[in-house]
Amino acid sequence: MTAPMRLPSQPGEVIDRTVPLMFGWNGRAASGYAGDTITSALAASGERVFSRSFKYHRPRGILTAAFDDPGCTVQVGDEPNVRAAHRRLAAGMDVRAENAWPSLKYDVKAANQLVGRFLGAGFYYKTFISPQRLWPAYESVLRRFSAGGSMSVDARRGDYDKRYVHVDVLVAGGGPAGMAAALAAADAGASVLLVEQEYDLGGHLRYGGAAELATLRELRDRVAAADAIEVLTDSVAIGRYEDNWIAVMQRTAAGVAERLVKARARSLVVAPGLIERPYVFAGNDLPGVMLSTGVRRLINLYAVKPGLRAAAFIANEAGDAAVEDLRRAGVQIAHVADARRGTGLVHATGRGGLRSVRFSDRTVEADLLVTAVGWTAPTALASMAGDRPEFDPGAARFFPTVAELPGGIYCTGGLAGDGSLDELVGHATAVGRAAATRSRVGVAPLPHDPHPALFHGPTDGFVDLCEDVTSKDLATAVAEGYDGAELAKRYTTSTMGPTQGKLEVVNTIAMIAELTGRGIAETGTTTWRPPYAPVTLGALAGRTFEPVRYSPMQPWHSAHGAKPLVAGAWIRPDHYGDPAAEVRAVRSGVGIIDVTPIGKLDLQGPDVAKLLNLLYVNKWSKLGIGRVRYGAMCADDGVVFDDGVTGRLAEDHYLMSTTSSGAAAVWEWVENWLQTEHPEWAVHVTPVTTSYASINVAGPKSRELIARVTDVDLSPDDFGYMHVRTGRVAGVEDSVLWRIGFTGELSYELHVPGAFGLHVWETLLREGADLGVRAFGVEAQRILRLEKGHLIVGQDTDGLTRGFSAGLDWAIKLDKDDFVGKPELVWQGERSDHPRLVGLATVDPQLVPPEASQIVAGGEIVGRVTSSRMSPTLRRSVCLAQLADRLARPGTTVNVRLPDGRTIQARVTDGLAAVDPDGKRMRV
Amino acid sequence: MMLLPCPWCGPRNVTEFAYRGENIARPDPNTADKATWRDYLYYRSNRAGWEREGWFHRAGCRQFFSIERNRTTNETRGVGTPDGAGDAAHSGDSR
Amino acid sequence: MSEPDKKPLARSPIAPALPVRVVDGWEVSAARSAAPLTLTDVTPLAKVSVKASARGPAETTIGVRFGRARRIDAGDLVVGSGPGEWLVIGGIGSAPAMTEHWRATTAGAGELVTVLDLTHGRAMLRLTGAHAADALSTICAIDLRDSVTPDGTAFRSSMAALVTDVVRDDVGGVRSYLLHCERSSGQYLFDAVLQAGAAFGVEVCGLTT
Amino acid sequence: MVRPLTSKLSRRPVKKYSAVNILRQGITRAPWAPVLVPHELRGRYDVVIIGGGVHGLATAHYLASNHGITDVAVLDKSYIGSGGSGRNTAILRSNYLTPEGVRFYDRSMELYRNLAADLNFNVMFAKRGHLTLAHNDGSLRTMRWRAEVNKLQGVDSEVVGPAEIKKLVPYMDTSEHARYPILGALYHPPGGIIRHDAVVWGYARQVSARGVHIHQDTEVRGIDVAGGKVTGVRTNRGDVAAGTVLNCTAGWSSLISEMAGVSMPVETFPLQAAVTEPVRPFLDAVVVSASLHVYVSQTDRGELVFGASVDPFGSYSMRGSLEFIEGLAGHVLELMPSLAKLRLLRSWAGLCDMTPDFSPIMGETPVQGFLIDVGWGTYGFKAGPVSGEAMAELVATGKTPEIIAPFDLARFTDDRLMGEKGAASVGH
Repeated sequence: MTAPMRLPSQPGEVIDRTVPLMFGWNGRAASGYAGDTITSALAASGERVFSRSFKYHRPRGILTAAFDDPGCTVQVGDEPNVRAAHRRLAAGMDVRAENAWPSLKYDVKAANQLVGRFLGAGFYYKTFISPQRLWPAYESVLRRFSAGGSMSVDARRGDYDKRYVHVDVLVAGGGPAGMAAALAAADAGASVLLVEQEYDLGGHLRYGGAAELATLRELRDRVAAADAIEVLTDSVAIGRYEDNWIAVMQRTAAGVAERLVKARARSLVVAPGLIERPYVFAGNDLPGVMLSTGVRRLINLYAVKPGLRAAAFIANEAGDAAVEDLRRAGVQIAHVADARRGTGLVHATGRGGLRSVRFSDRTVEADLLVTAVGWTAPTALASMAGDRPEFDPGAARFFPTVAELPGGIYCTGGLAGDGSLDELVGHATAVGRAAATRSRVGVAPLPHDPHPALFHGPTDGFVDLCEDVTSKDLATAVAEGYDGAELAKRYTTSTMGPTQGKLEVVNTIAMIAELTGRGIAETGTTTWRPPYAPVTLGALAGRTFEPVRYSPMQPWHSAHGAKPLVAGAWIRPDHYGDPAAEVRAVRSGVGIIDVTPIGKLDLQGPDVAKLLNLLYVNKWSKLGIGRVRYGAMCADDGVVFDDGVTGRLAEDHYLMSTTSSGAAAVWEWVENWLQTEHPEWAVHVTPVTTSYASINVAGPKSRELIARVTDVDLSPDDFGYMHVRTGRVAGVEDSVLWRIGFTGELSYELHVPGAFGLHVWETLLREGADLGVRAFGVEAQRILRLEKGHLIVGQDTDGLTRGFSAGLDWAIKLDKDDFVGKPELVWQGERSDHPRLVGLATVDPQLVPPEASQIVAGGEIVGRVTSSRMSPTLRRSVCLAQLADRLARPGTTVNVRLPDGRTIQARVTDGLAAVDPDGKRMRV
Repeated sequence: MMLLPCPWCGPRNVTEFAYRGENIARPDPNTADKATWRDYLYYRSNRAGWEREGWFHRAGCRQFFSIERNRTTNETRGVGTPDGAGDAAHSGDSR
Repeated sequence: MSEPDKKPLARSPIAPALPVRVVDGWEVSAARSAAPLTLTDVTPLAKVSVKASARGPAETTIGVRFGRARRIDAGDLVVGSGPGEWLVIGGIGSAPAMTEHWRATTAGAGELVTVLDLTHGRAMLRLTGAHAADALSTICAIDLRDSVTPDGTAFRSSMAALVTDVVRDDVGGVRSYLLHCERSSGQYLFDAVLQAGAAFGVEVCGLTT
Repeated sequence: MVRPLTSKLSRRPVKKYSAVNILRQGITRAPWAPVLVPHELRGRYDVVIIGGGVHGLATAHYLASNHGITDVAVLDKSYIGSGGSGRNTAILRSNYLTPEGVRFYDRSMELYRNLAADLNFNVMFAKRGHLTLAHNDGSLRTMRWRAEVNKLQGVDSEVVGPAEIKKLVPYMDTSEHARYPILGALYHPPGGIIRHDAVVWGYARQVSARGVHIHQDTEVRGIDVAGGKVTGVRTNRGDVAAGTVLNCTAGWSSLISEMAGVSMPVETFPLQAAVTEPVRPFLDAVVVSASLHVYVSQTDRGELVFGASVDPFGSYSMRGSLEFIEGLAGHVLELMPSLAKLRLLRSWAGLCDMTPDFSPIMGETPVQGFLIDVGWGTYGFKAGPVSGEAMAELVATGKTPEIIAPFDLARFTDDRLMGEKGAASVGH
């Protein structure tokens, strides 16, 4: 591939001509040099069109030759919307144009241009209204016209990273002002993070003349030598949040795809420079129409000739410099129109590229039109800190209102005002020094130089090149009554595209101001919503940090085919292959389950009983040492919140258990009541959930098994149901045993010091082999407790279920002086119309209505099945349900609607337990 | 990321804390009528200005404390622990 | 009762890097590393919690305030881990003696003091090396510069989204952090720190005694 | 494209929107009739509606079209649709948990489906199907619960498994080993998305055409009450007398009600949302994960729109936070890992008035003539039409329509909380 537009070596060029790179462009071979952007490499080879536009599919070329070049967005491999005028070339890149089919040159959707006069503002709102039934078909066609690159379902997530930084001063922008501010801050003893969006420091100095390049070298050398300054290039401060929390997107980072740097800075210096503003006129989107800064970047950084024959429309020194660069690069200058002398630009014409330009005084042939009409101040970071930029009509741009900024925010460089390079560096130096000490001392404001206010010519052109919004669209919007800046922007979508309004926002506001006859200041200000630059989801997400929790017995579970159950942070064995067999093993012999996630709180102190009396609905004053009691907790609205058993280990020492999922919430709940309501109570709470490995040994043979591994006296007289003992288990001291019966069987819950959990578990399995001991999982436990009619808070209750609707009538003691939720429970008890928790037996015992099946009567919903399973013990379905009071009497037949629409009948059972309703098995 | 001045740990990222809502006194459960009790349960001042509210330093010292926060600007002031210990001031993003 | 003769083996929640040996009843890694940044599972160390009131009489007796860590004569590290809350870290197997010691020490404080062995409830790691702070700053938002968190600082914060206690406890002038969390998340924290240290050449080193 | 910006459009305005008129207008260049007509603020109106969002404008619309009441002023302190109406993620669905909620939102869906024709304004409703993912047992049970209640109300909802989900959303990671494995989802085929601004403008255009006054930049600073009855409002532009005043605001509803001396069980929380750059269409369904606090849809323009749950603490600040977009991106990638290279373009926040039972408060207050349509949490936009219809009926007839009766203010004292609290984490 030849490079007809490549210039000889330029003094500031960033390409390395010794490293040629091959890549693909729309399937063809292309080449460039290391240091080239995708766009500069293609432009060097003579390419002028890089994309087709959003709505009209018009050909688009280079405008800014930097990140926010609206026409230079491409697909690279599986990455959509790559900014080709910024992304550096890499060998083997597969670059393709977006929005063009079948090709960039012949895009069939360009037919939209022909009907452009009908496709204006609000087109879609005004059509496809009737017949309404056709709209879905229109919509699917419309979607196919949507712009942008393509996602790939196979794309790898990639490695993204994050980093927290604490600095004294963060300088956003690494141009001359940013570098000077960083140096001054570092000199004053501050640590500094200097953030620059380009690959190198320098800002506009990089594409300047000899004097600028000399200053650039000097500043860069000094920054490199300053130990206190860390420089991040190809990085953008994308947002400033409360208390100077600043997000920096590091697009190039060693070892990872991208890195999000989160900096807490004492001071923030905003020094992003200025963004050159396009001019609005007919033909302003033709390939070949460029901004002066774009032209200078192409020539000086990439040694690319932007065109062969140039016309220029300029109103400032940047324009003069661009014309000078063009001359030096050997581009023929057809005409330079100086707006400062009143010359106007009327329109540009051409097909597929610029051919001719009409000025107010002449028409010239040209393939390049350079405009230099003014600047947009990227006040984003200051705005995010609460600043409301003000428009200065004399200078024709917005300025941050520095005085109103919160402490620790500074602006410098072109954002703050005008001056010679030395004056700007001087201001930045003073700002850097002030930022280091967080003062405002010694910073004199920069002047605002006059600049002609040029926004649009006498013809209609594109205001927003990303969105294909024209000045006529804005006029239409205003005429239709969308006459505020925000309404008109929303109606036309101007500023809503991928450049985020950086190029468009001021022109948009200026034109709305003009159309409505109001001033710019009155019309609105530039609003900047984070992120300031587009940021990948990958970078925002970073690595996945989702803590998981495992019990000490996890190695055994993994080795024995446990199916994992994700329960919040815990990963638990759901079952080991056959939950029904696990249930039968427990009912007929003995089983063991890992219940480590059960919440456990160590409670010590003379006032523990008071605490328990307050938090549980039942009474705790008379719990003897060595005894265990079930307790349920409600919130102050009377809704059941958690349940569990609590044992008294010694005079002032209790061990509370909670549900697994409620462990953290109950701990917080206990601390809350202690710290905020009863700081006078002497109670120490320590979470010991994972201090212990917890194993429930259940089944008629559980006592026989435990007896083989402990010295604790297990005789029923000495260690009865709902008692607790401490002792040695499998050689492990300080183990806690409590005799409780969630499964409805004789069972012992062992809490052994965590590090010995696996040892005890394996010992139980070994010692109980002849008893047929078997591990069971959560699913078998769910079945066992359901057979026994024990409720699960959160499953058999919901966010409105109060104590009396949870079958807790027996536990609730309304004669206590106070407990959490008491008033609501008193009132609930006074009424009798609340739903009840009941057991259900289906009339056809083989039918198991799925959980959440609705119970209906006379067309109304009167309840729902909260738990249901086929019982391996009874060989029939067992259910719990929430049911309207009037139907809750035992023996009542109710209608249960199955998800498939069938209705089946079920009878309310006498009590909740289907297995061993008298509770004999667990009390043996 | 807003900083919240924990009376024990100093300023920390707000994501370390759990918000407990406006500080509302719990009525006497034995004398409160339904209206009073449900006012306590459900009604909120929801002021667009300074409000004293409860926070819990969940990922830090695990202490509950109260603080005044301007719910329009998120500035904070007047931090204190329930028992009156600990005191600090923080002007936040003051303008 | 026929108590099994097999002596109980204590295990950390973190799978040990091979080879493995047993030290005082704990299974530990015997791996060794001379890398500039090392990560060691020190879970077997004794960890005893002491609770009293914040700024109360027991605090005077203990002599370490919240946010600081101090090594005492016995070589144990007393960490002011919360308001009215301390964690004392000692040698493997010394928890019973430490518990007795602290009960006795605080008995006369005139307030409720609770001493509890948390050895089994916590996983503990040690990250040592000049770049330890750089590695941690990818997963922890706390300012780890010397000016803010010098040697002897203790704090609790979020690390890789997990609540973690951190003690800056330099070893022979080399930057070192003790990190501890709930036992059940030990492997998670270990993996997260290992990943955070990868860019700085971290290697796993077994517990040396 | 060679017409100057300031050319005067002087031909007879075109009123009706249609393909024919688009062609005609394109050729003749006659202007479109304005959507909003400016008026002087009068000293009295029969009805004053505070809040120029979808709720307020819909109420005005149905007052005019169903009841012939047009002596109405809609006041907004900013521009129309500047609050929640322009900040939500424009998702429509009716798959709620309670029969009352399902009936209410289903009526709203019905009105939405016919809204384009009703308003002669294409609001671009797109039926896409709505999936609420369940990552654990408990939430799968809740999805079944919702599906069963929905079916009983005649609303199309069913629980589908991972294979079906993968078919509907090929980008979804439905593998069992995901950190939050997808066990199933509530699939609600009628659910979809709409152009939220268009709804606001469509209502405003009709309301304006019927002579109702829409006053933008008109902030209510006080409400006059005499003898337990509302008599008018005070604004930055002058006082307005009115016998009926409606609070149709979101975000500031407590403050407005407080002006009339009415306290409310409301706390205001920010809710953030974000949008990506456009990419070619790849996601048809609306995807919600309540456990991961995220919902995603792709607009006709190709952008992905994301929302989440409300911020973790109450505030009137709309500045937004980094941690929100970090968490959001993380959760989106948990669901669809291949979207890592997609870029986020913009994020913003709106204010949500949360109530204790995750349901709105509508109807009369202790102050006669002062009506409220508030407490819309994160579900206000999808209720706009039905709320407007019902509130208009209340104003016109003085009787609370049955469809909103369960949502009255008195329920908090009378212990009639709505069952949406039954499954508090239900998504958007």
